[in-house]
This record gives sequence, C-alpha cells and structure tokens, in this order.
Amino acid sequence: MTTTNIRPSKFLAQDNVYLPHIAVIERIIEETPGIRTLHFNFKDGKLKKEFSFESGQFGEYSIFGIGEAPFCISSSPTRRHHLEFTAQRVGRVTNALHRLGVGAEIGFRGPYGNSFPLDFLKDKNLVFVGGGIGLAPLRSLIWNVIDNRDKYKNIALVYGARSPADLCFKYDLDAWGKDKTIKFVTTVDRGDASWTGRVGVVPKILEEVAPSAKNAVAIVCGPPIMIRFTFPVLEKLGFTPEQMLTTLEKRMKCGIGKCGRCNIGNIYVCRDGPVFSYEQIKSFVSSEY
Amino acid sequence: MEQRLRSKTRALLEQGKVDWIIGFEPGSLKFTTTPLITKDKNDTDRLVINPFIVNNLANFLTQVKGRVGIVVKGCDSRSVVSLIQDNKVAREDLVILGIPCTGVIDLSKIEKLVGKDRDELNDIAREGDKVIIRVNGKKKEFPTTQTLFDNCLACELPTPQEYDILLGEPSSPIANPAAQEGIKKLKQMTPEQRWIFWEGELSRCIRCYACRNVCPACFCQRCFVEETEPQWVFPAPRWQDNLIFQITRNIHVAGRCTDCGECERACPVNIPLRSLTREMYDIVGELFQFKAGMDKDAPPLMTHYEEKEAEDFFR
Amino acid sequence: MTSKKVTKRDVIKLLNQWRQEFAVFVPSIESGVATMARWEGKDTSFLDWYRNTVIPPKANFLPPMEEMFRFRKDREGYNIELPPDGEKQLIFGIRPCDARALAIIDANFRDLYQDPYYLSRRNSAVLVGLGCTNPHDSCFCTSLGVSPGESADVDLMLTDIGDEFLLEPISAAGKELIARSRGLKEVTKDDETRAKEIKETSYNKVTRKINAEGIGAKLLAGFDDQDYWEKVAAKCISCGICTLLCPTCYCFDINDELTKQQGTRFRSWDSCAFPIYTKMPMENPRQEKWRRVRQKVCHKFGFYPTNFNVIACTGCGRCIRLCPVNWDITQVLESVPLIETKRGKASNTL
Amino acid sequence: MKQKADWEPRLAGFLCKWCSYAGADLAGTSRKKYPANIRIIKVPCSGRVDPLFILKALRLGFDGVVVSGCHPGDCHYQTGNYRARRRVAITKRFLEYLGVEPQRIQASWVSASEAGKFAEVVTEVTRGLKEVGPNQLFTERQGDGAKTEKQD
Repeated sequence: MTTTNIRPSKFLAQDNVYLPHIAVIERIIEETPGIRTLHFNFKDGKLKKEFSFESGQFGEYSIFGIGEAPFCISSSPTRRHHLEFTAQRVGRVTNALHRLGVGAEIGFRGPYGNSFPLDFLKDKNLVFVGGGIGLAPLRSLIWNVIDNRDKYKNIALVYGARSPADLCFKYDLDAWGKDKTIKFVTTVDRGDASWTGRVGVVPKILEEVAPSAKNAVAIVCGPPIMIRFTFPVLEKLGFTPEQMLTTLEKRMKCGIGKCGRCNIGNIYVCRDGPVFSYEQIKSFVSSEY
Repeated sequence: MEQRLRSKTRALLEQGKVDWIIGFEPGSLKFTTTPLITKDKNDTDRLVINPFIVNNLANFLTQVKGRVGIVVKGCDSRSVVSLIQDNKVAREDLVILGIPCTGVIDLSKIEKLVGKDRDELNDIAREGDKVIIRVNGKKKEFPTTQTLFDNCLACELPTPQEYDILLGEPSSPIANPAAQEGIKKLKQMTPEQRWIFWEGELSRCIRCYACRNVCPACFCQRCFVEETEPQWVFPAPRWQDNLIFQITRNIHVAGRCTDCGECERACPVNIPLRSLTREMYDIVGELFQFKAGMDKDAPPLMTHYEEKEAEDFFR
Repeated sequence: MTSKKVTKRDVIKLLNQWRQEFAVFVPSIESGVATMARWEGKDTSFLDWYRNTVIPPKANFLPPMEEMFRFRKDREGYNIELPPDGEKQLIFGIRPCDARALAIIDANFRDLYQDPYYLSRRNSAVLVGLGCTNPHDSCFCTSLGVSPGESADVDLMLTDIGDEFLLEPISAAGKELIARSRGLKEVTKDDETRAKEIKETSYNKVTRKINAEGIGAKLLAGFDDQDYWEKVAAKCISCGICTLLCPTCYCFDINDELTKQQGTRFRSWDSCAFPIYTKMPMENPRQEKWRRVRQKVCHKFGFYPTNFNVIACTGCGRCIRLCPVNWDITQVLESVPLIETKRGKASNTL
Repeated sequence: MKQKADWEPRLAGFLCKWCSYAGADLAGTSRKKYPANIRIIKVPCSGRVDPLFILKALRLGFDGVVVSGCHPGDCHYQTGNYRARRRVAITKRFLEYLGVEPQRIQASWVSASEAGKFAEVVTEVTRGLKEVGPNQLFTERQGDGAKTEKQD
C-alpha cells in the first residue's frame, strides 16, 4: 500500500505548533458507561469553515489545566457540520473529558499523522474489522466510503464488543445494518437476554464470516489483543500483509514527532502513522508497538 | 579477602547453591567499581573488595529471580534484612557474603582536598586510618575522617548484621562527630532559614530519580510521583514539587533507610540528601527506638505500633 | 576575516562588551554543580577550573522546565497567552562536543514542524566555543567526529595558547562579533602554529574510543538478542541521569497546571529510562528495563542516524562520569554481539 | 511575616467518620463556638490519612492541618489510629526539621461525644496559626524560577 505523504498541518495558531485552537463541545453522546463521543466545532468562524482533515488523522485535545491527549477524529471528512472524537475513560485527561458538559471549551491541535490511503482502497472490496472503541477511527473511514459509495466495491464490517452494553456507535450500527450495500455483522463476547446477534470474539466471527481476500483490503482496529489475533485469521483467509491496515496507538505527548515517546525503530507513530499496513509493521525494527 | 570471596562465590555457583552472584567488579573509570550481576562462575574472578565499593547492592535483589549470593557492607546488610522484613526477598534464597567494612572513600571530598578532579589523580590508597593520594609524583596524606563518606563516618555498624559468610574480622565504627556537622548546622537555623535552605537545594533537582532508583528501600512498583489521579506532585522539576517528592520519599523509607548514603552520592546535582535521610533515621530511632534492618523477624516499622508511644503528638 | 587574540586578563573586558548586547552565560559552579550560568560581570575565575559543565548547555535552549503558554478563562472563554520572547544568549566557553550536540538536535526541532521555543532561542544565540586542553578520561568525542580543540558548530572558537586566547571566527555571526569587539590583538604566525599544536595535543589526549563505524547495522543485527540486552541492562537502575544530562537527548513531557482562574502548560525534560514514559492505560511496550536500555542505545546510534544522518552522541562522557553504577556506553557498544541475522544483512542503512 | 489584621487562617481537617467527624457535627449542632475556617474532609479512619494528604493541603495553601481520630483503644478497625500516630509523628517531626512551624500540624483524639474538645482543638490551632502567620511555604520568594500561585 502507499500511505499518504506526511505533511504538516496547515492549521497553526499564531505560528506556534503547540498552541491549541479553541473549540466548543456541542453535543455529547454516552456510548457506553465509560466511553463518550464529543461533537465539537471551532470557535473561530474562519477556521470552522476552512478546517479540513482526512480519515485516520488525529488531533491533540486539551482540557485546560488537566492536560492534552491524542484521539482520532471519529467523524468523516465528508460530513463537516461538526467534528467528533470518542474517548474512553482511562486516565487523567479522559476522566476530565467525562466531566465536561455541552458548551465547555477544549483545545484542539491538528490534524496530525497520516491517513487511510483512499487511492489504494479505491475499487477494492473493503473488510472492516473493529472491536470496542476501535471502531472510532474506522467509523470515519466507513462514513467516508459510504458517502462515496460508487468508488468502492463490496463492503463488509465485523464489529464486536465484550457485551451488548459495550457496543459503541449504536446509532451508526443501526444505520449500517439497514444499508443493503453493506455486509454487516455485530458480535459480543458474552450476550444477554435481549441479544439476538452473534456471540464470540471478533477473530473467531471473522473466520466464520470468511470474507474473500480477492481484490480486498482489511482495515482492522481494536484492542491490541484483538488485532494480534485478527491478523493470523486474515492471513488464513488469503489476505497478504499489504492487504491489512490498522492504526496504532502509543503514548503521545507532542503529536508531531518531537517529544520522542511514540518512537519505534526509526518511525514515530504520531508523525509517520498512525495508519500502517501489516507489511509495514512487520518491517518495524522492534515489536514494541 | 578478595581471593576468599572469589573462591566462595565460584563454589556457590558451581554447587548450584545460588543462581546469581551480585558483587563488585572494577569500574571503567579510575577509582570506581561497578555492580557485577552474573550467573557465570568465570565472572567471579573479577570480583573485588576495595575502598571504592560504593553501591548498595541490596538494590538489585528484587530484580533477579532465584537464589542469590550477595556481597554486602554493614549498611547494605541491613538493607537486605529490611527487604526480608518487607517480604521482598526470602532469607533462605540468599547467601550473604559480608564484608566487615572500614569505610568507603568519597571521591568528591578527595577532589576538594587536592583541588583536582578524580581522573587527574594517579593513585588513591587506604592505609590504616589514612588515605594516601599520589598526584603528579607527589604524595599527600589525609586522615580517613576527611576522606570517607559522611555516612561511613557516622556508621555505627560497619560489620554486616546478617551474613552467612563473613569475609574477615569484624570491623569497628569510626564514629566521627564531624559527620553530623551538616545536620547540626541546619538545626541551629531558624525554621524559615531551614526552609529557604531546602528551597535552594531542591531547586537544582532535575527529577532524574537517581536517589529513588538507587535506594533499596524504594521498591514500589509504581511511585506516588507517577500517580496522575490524583496527581500528588507536579511531574516537572520545580522546587516545591521536588521538595514534596523528597519529603514523601523520606517518609516512605522511614524505618527502611539504613543511612547507606547512596541517594546523596548518586545525585548528579549535589543535593545534600543525606541530611534528610539521616534525620529521619534519627527521628525513627528516637521516637520508636527503631533501627532499620536489625532483626529480620521484626515487623516493619510502619506496620507495627506500641500502645504507649509518641503520645505528645496527639492531644 | 582572520583570527584575533585576547589576553586572558582582558577576557573580562570582552565579556563586558558582549554583555551590552547579549545575556552572557559562562561556566559557573553553583553549589558544587558546574553549569552555564548568567555572567554577572564579576570575574573569569571559571577559566581556572573549567573542564566541562555537569548540566549540558542544551539547558539554555531546552530548559529542564519551561512555560509553553498560559491560559485564562473569562466570560468569553479561554484566552491563550504566549510567554514573552527570550533574550539573546551568548554562551561563552561551550565545548565542541556540546556545540555539536546542539547541531544534532536542531534536526529534530526543525523537522516537519518548527519548534518555536527551542528554535527562537537557538536562532538568536551566539556560541563562543572554547577548545578542551584537558579532556576527562570518560571523554570519547574523537570517535564521533568531534575534535576537542575544534568546532564547526560554534560562531567563534577560542583556543588557549597560554596567556592568551586565539579567537577564530567560524560563522558569519562570529565574524561580525569579532569585527565589533574592541581590544583584540592581531595574531602572529607563531600563535597560529601554537594553536594548531595545542589542538593536536588535546586530540591525542582523548584515549577512550569506540568504533562508531557501522555501529547502527551492528546494533540492528543484535536487536532481538534479548539475553544480550538483559545482561547489558542488569546493573542499570533506570534513573534519568544519562538521558536528562545528555546533550543530545531532547525528549520532553508536557503537563498542565491549574491555578484559580488561570493555568499554565509546561514542558519539561523526560527520559526513555522511565517506565512511565511509554506507559498506556492498558499496556506498556517498554515495561521491561532491558527494552528501555535497548531503546536508548539504539535510538542514539541507530534510529536517529537513520532519520537525520547523524549519530546522536558526541562522546562528551557525561553519562559515564555521572552514572551511579558506572554503566558505560563505550563498553556496551564494544560488546554488541557480532551476529548476522536476516535483518542485519538485509539492511545496512541502519 | 506580615499579615493583615483581619487575617483568618484556613484549616484542613481530616476527621475520622466514626468519632471526630461526629464530634465536629455535634459541636455544630450544639452551637459550640469554634473558628469557622476549617475545611472538613471525612476519612474512614485516621489510619487512612496518608502523609501526602498533609503535604498536599500545605501545598494547596492551607495554613494548618488537623488530623483527628478515635482515642487509643477505640478504633473501629482496632489499630488504625495507632498506625496514624506513627505516621503523623514522623511527618510532623520531619517537617519541623525542614522548617515547617510545629503549629501547622496538629493531631488529636476526639470521640463522637467530645464536641467541646473538638472546638477547643480548632480554637487552639487557629490561635497558634495566628502567631506564625499565613502559610507561605510554597510561594515563590524572589520571583525567580517558574512563578506559581497558590493552587485551589
């Protein structure tokens, strides 16, 4: 695959790459008890109009006084009414994010990183494999693809979570479930009384669904353990490492390849990623991802 | 003594009595030694005992798995005992090779006395209660009271308290009152002067955490400075937070600190950390008649209490 | 323009001239710690003891802790306020190794995005180098292409030729500085010969060596040799001395602090030796010590050269001198196992 | 240290919920008079009080800290207050050595019925704090270094 070129963000505040733009939370959707999606828009009218990004890119979000954390932009660039990101409550910044209300101001720097290679995906069959909150970056691409449906061939989506209550973006799942042009499967590790879908971990269900590798690209995102078990399944189904894409998650601070911590070999996940093919990942100097 | 150490440790590895030997080998710079942590019996030929064995090797006990033969000085042996008290290591997994310690040479003191850096000196040798320095063909003599680490001069128990093999005759303390000068001076200041003193000292701190990481008593898997919810200490090096880090570190190692002085020696920016640790050592001794690492069967200081003690702190 | 010279006695006059224009920093000992500190116009006694500083001059450009910006909340929302522009610094007496180190980390701070804080200080600063005549026994600069007596990375280079310093302009800024400095004397042929000799002598005084040739490829070949890295890492205590005080280590952390109605975002030195450096909520790719030690060594001698074509080490020897357990990078580099793995053969670029 | 005449010290009180907290409550309901500037933090036992709580309170700018629990022998969890005693003792002694005025840290045993004693402790600590003045331990003196204000 060819990743999109690395190029710096065009949207710098006061020519200082570390300064965030002020953005306002417009809506909050509680996805699960620990995960919420925040809709936001820039305060500055000009930026609001001009801002652009691509699916797979991320931003550094500031909760002033608490800190900054990176999250991918989980909305699609084809739907620019507002921007969205989704955060799980796991640490200092995300705890603070979960205390925010509508109207609160946050900071945003970005967009950073590379993006899903749309040219490479064009005219291909796309297999999306997501787990839990890992659907967030995929979702940006999925809506992007749906909004340009004629550019792509068949679309399959396998999405799973631990339990029905842990499924994110239920409103999207409903919409995709109704879309006749998408082969759509949801699964949970453990069902409950009302659950009528599949039960089983994502890699297992993927194996059962068995999408064809012919002219296909699989885009995988989820918890590391899911990703680790999904690649072998895809290989078994005939996908080559070039045909598998994922986005990596690392601890980040600067988001622009300077502070050092997301370094693996000679790449920096924030600058050279976060989207990589399995082929690229296998060529990394270390397995520390 | 060195030969005996080498043959003993070799035998321990050969007979399978231990999996690891932790000792000292010559360092890569003049007048230094470096920890040797090995499973290889041939490495034991490199083991040394000399007046430059600075490190408290008990620090490495928690990171190796299996049975360990460890070389200790008096203070180090007490750190080992303290780790046993805290259930960090088991006595039966250890073969303690005790060195009756006669004190370790403080190179910074030598540098000040001679007015030259350590790498410009030709030789430093210990002869009885003197340290002989050779520099540019000249010979200079200084008493040990001027050349050993302060904690060695203040040491009450230079002979290891707990050992399986003692490599020599028990040694006696030097007990030089000059070693406590720093603390004494501080105590003569007003509270405000003292606080300003520590503000000044701690404003040099760069938060390298060498003091913590070199300390056998600091064995937490996750240090409170790394906590973010709540964030006790701001993670950047500012004196206020540096000071809170040091205060808390001292409270956490109270009853575990054996005054080995490693924190002060490791500090790259010369913060007189021993003036903190030693005071806590004395406070614990005075209030609870507790000395760290004396009795492997005694409960750790902070898990224990007496019904009547420290009563004037509560009203 | 040719070189000039100044008597040691007159250095104080020279510094005083420069002080009109710059914030002058000179080697100073503060509570026993040698650092580049603001010169208060008093004396030049540092010339007697100075070998190198404990705190590297990178601290003048990337301070241990610095304010990135402040934010204040009012009725309209958050306002962001940048700190005022810094002063123009003149670093007097920087050693060739430390000057090279700045040139090396410039690459990181210029790459893709300009780092405004570091670069604004860097761009406005003047470096006045001072050749080493008495390198430490832990120095190994000559193995990394640094000469203790010479530097192309400063604006002006000084050589101690006895009672005088030879001043050699290196950059345009250095030439201008010489041109507008008063009290400088002309240089004789003898002075120049003497300076050359002194440079050679100090070069030969550096006896510690590493073989930097192909070190990246060697490291990559041995990268997966866990036994080797565990052995190398065994005595490391994972403190931050060798990284924080390394002139070419630039990693930083960013943190916010909140006070009543306003707050500040700070950045501060960070180190890959700390487990928390890479710790994520669920997992940590470098929880184990040997991985962190490997990262440090390989980043300096492997990854950084791949990205920026230069080894991120100048052989200043601080990491060896200051290490509490005498963990010696030169010994480690010499002991990298000579194994030819598939990887090592496949790639010579690293 | 200079201080305004009408300055009132701010106190952080870590009170055991089984005794001192109830004691403070009783002091309130029975209208015992004591200075109003104490911010009470209910803890499950005085043994819960980490020395970091005391330090954090001082760092945040509280002028003094009160730790209060059940009388010896009365701990709901048998030994919590004895453990607290060791901790408070070394913390207080160590902080005094560093230059923190002894008046800033006070520990007490106050049972649920001792409303009067609670009021006395707070009154006394407040009086002591008025003698030593506001807590400026962590404020910048010369304005060098990164400026910080008291956090809140």
